[in-house]
Amino acid sequence: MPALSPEQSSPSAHRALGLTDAEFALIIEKMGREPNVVELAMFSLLWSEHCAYKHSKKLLGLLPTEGPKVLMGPGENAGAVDIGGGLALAFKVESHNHPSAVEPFQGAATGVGGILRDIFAVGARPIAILDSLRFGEPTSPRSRYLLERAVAGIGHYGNSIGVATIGGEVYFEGPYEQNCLINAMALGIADRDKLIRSAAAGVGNIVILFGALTGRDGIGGASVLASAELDEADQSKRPSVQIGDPFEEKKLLECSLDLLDRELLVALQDLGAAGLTSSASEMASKGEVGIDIDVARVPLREADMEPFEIMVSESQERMLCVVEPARVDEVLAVCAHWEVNATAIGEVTERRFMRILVGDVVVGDVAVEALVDDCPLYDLSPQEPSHPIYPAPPRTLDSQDPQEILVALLACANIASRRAIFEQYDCLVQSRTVRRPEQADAAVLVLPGGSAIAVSIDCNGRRVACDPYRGAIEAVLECAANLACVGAQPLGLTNCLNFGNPEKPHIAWQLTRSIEGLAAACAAVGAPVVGGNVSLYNEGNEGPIYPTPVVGIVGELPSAGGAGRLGFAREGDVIALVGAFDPTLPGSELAKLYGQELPQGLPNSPTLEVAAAAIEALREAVRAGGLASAHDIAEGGFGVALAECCLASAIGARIDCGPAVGDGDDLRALFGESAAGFIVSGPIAAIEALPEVLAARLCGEVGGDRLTITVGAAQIDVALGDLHAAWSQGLASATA
Amino acid sequence: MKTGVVRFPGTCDEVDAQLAAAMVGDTVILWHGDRDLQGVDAIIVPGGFSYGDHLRVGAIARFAPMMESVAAFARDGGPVLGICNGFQILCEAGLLPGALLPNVSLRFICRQVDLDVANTATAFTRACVPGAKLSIPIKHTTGRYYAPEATLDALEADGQVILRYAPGHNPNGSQRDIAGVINDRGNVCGLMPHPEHAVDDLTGSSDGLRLFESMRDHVADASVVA
Amino acid sequence: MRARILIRPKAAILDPQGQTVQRALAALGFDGVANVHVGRLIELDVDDPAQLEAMCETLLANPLIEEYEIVSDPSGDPTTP
Amino acid sequence: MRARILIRPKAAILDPQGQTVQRALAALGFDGVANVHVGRLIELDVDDPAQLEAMCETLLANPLIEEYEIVSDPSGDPTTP
Ligand SMILES: Nc1ncnc2c1ncn2[C@@H]1O[C@H](COP(=O)(O)OP(=O)(O)O)[C@@H](O)[C@H]1O
Ligand SMILES: [Mg+2]
Repeated sequence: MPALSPEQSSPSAHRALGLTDAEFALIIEKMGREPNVVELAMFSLLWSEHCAYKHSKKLLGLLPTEGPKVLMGPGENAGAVDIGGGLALAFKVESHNHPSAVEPFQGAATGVGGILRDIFAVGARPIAILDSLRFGEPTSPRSRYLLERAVAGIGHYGNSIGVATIGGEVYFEGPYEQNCLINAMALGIADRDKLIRSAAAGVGNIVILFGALTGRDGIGGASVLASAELDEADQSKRPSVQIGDPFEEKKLLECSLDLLDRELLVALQDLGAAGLTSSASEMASKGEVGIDIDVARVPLREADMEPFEIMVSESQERMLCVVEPARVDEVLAVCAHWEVNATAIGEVTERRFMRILVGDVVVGDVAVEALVDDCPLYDLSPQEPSHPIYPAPPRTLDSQDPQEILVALLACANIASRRAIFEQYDCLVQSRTVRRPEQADAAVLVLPGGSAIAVSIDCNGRRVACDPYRGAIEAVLECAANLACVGAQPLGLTNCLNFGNPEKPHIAWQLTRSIEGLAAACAAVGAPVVGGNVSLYNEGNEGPIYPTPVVGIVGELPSAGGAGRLGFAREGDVIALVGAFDPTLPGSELAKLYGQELPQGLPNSPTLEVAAAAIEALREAVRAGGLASAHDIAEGGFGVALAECCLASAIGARIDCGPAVGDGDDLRALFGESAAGFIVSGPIAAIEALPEVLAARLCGEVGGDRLTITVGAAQIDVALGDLHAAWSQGLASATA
Repeated sequence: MKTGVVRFPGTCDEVDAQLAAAMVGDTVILWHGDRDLQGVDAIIVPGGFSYGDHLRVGAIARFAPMMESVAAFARDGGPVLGICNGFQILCEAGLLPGALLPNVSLRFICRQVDLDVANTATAFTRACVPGAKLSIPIKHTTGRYYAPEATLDALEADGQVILRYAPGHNPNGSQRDIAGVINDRGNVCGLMPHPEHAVDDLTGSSDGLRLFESMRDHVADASVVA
Repeated sequence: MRARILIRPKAAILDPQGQTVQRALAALGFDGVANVHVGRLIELDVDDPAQLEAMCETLLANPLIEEYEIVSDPSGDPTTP
Repeated sequence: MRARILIRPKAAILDPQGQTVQRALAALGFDGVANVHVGRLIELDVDDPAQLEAMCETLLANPLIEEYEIVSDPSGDPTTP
């Protein structure tokens, strides 16, 4: 076989590719020679933050990953938990922040496409999508543009492929102005014993690439490696924007599941960021084998692609599988049935090297271990900042009048109805959706047999900015509380850590403290981490984003029919404030409207243990079936939560909390925020039956078409119509 | 009754349609590339994004081999129900009058809407009581029903408009609030709302079941006559 | 041969896309813009341009709602870059 | 003045619509068709055609993934009906 092509890159190419001089030196040491262009391109991808987690891997080890229901933990394409009945639920959240900031429609769409491939790569049929979005204030035209296009992109992909988008969250805060966050979560179900892993095995087995043709998508950064002659060619030949094609992915999805169903595959892996390079090397690494890939056999969209371009292309809607030689024809026939391109492009080898060939010319030859395992991991140098690193938000409210405050909060972008967004998503397809957006705090899906799962995704980045440890705990508690409100018990958790540049000490501190908080909270609510994603370097010219550890929890409930609702249901039901509610104003939504500086630290109250106990008790109360509604108190506090309970079902309420509570600060009582507070309603007997740990305080009655609230000296008396107008227009006007 | 549910590349709602039809009889999937109708008594052309909605909704699916069999089945008087993308396909195929245009908002909308049943004497609505209102979801980007005015007059005069969006519920700007129509012979129906997503109160509503029951009753009567 | 097909919504039918673009242009300060319509552009290489009309009639356009125009030698266009 | 703007996906960018249409034409028996691309056609009356380029850059086209062509006097086209 001819010798390795000697083509070398320019001396500083590695820096343009994001590798440090020390890393480049280490590559040379591991290889015993300088890498050529193809090899350098491969290293630059696999040794990137995205693939190697060089700044976060050590910290991620803190997260609890074990649990009785965990079937597949972090490390596979998606995690999976046991949901009974022989079924597994696979799920994962992933970011697509930077592509979305460049081209929000395609960035968000391909984000959804990517997370869906992670789900069917483990053999699960995707059943649901959630989105977690962060933009600058909607007063900014750029934020409105990003919001509109990102939502359209998510809808385009999810709707077209026939997977229901059943929930999500969106926040608007100044620090996301330059660097929006687009995180997407997907869930899928599979027969428990049919989950498939991605380890390539069986020397001599064939590697088949199937799905879309390979083009120059997403190789913007790597184009520094292009040979001069092509570089001078038309720049339009160097696109870096990936275009999503949900139609192709729909065929790919059905084809992949069909192949698995027929037990034709040894291993399956999606091609995500870093394309063929990372999927092939990771399959090889997990299987402790090597892989030969002949790039000349890769079907191309553009004829003149160089080998390195083929290896790093991020063209969407492609999968890689390993197949025994005797089954190759069958595999190709199944692909043909689904009108999916499929080509054998390589072979599993014993020698643990990734060998890249053009026909029979070797153009790259790297030890799998060097690529996948040898990237240096860095220790962070966390340091708590001595002064606030975020500017105070602009003041947008002056009034101290409780009623004016309530209306302003309902209309503010972080609280107003999300209908204008979620109506752009098909939340129904596949006929499982028992609780859709705005019907309950968590989305609920019925399973074959009548049991159900619930899911919620959450993170208030501003509170994490105030206190990374406590804020991360609150994100987990909020998610668990949402699940409790429908009666669901956590099974597992996924997370997406969206942070700024971890090489800066205060970002390192945010990241470290947040992960410590997540770890503590996951243990407390019984939600092991089965997967996740890290997105670092989210910074704009004006500084870093708020630290945003987005948390998605899935849970189970015994009966879909018994799933809780958030809206008051019947005239005459009594209303109670329950849980471990201990509200304070600093860091709240109201404090934001007042333009207050972010506090340095949030109170540790209720404690994690107390909050977790309250959440668990509430879940059991909802499961007991006596309550008519349950809603957790989040942004905007007690007052806003009451209004939401009324608006969800267009019934009023009369609330009288009696004389001033606590320190007599009525605004704190009405609009202060804390974890683990709930509003429930139901017949008096059901309220009286609540356990002591929920510390139920009867505070009113359902009925009428007004919301009247008396808390100490504070009086609110407002027609539901006025509340509805404020709440329903708040975001609709920003998205019109 | 045995209902065939047609599946194209990009179809999404075929499983839902099958589940719904299974509540009133047997079902089978009809693959777009085949021609064999497998002895079905009724056909559903379900929703989704056949061929990715590329070029024009429904434009490519209508040429599938299976659609030739569907057209022949319809010519013989067999009941055919097109839901959403299925409606678009049947219009493109000339089995129903009119066309579906982009929603006035230009956006995809997923929403529970109220429908007025405008004609309860059809193969698709006979299980509804006269004056019935149905709560059924819509979800589409291209659902604005259009036909020339003269065609609309004729459709209305003939009782071919069978479903309308209730006042205030027209989500897409359809002319005359039209949500569903039948052909002049009454055996082919197209509608934008999704009755297959409304067959169980657990998931929101069971009003859509009336359409499937109507088809079952129609097929039962037809077989008695035959 | 390269061919170009222009497909536009029929004049009498509401074209919300055209209206939206028109409003957006006005909002951006572009004055004196009217009668905006948005249609589809299809470009293809074709061995036998005589087939183009049949392609339009059968697949590419829907005569109920659209009209089409075939430009069989687009390179002859008077264009500004 | 009437103006016409042709907007097409950039040469190397994935054009799923074009691919689907190409396959559909072949399936319908139209042979010798290649390189099909689907784009958008915008037609408008404009007082000041010098504005057209700015309109394309700011609103009508997405320069990241699309290229545009301004035909400021479309009536000059050699067209077949
Ligand atoms: N970006 C989004 N995508 C889809 N659904 C959303 C999105 N944002 C919010 N929702 C849905 O809207 C409802 C209310 O959202 P939110 O106010 O964030 O709820 P919560 O306070 O329980 O977190 C929920 O059902 C949620 O799933
Ligand atoms: Mg929440």
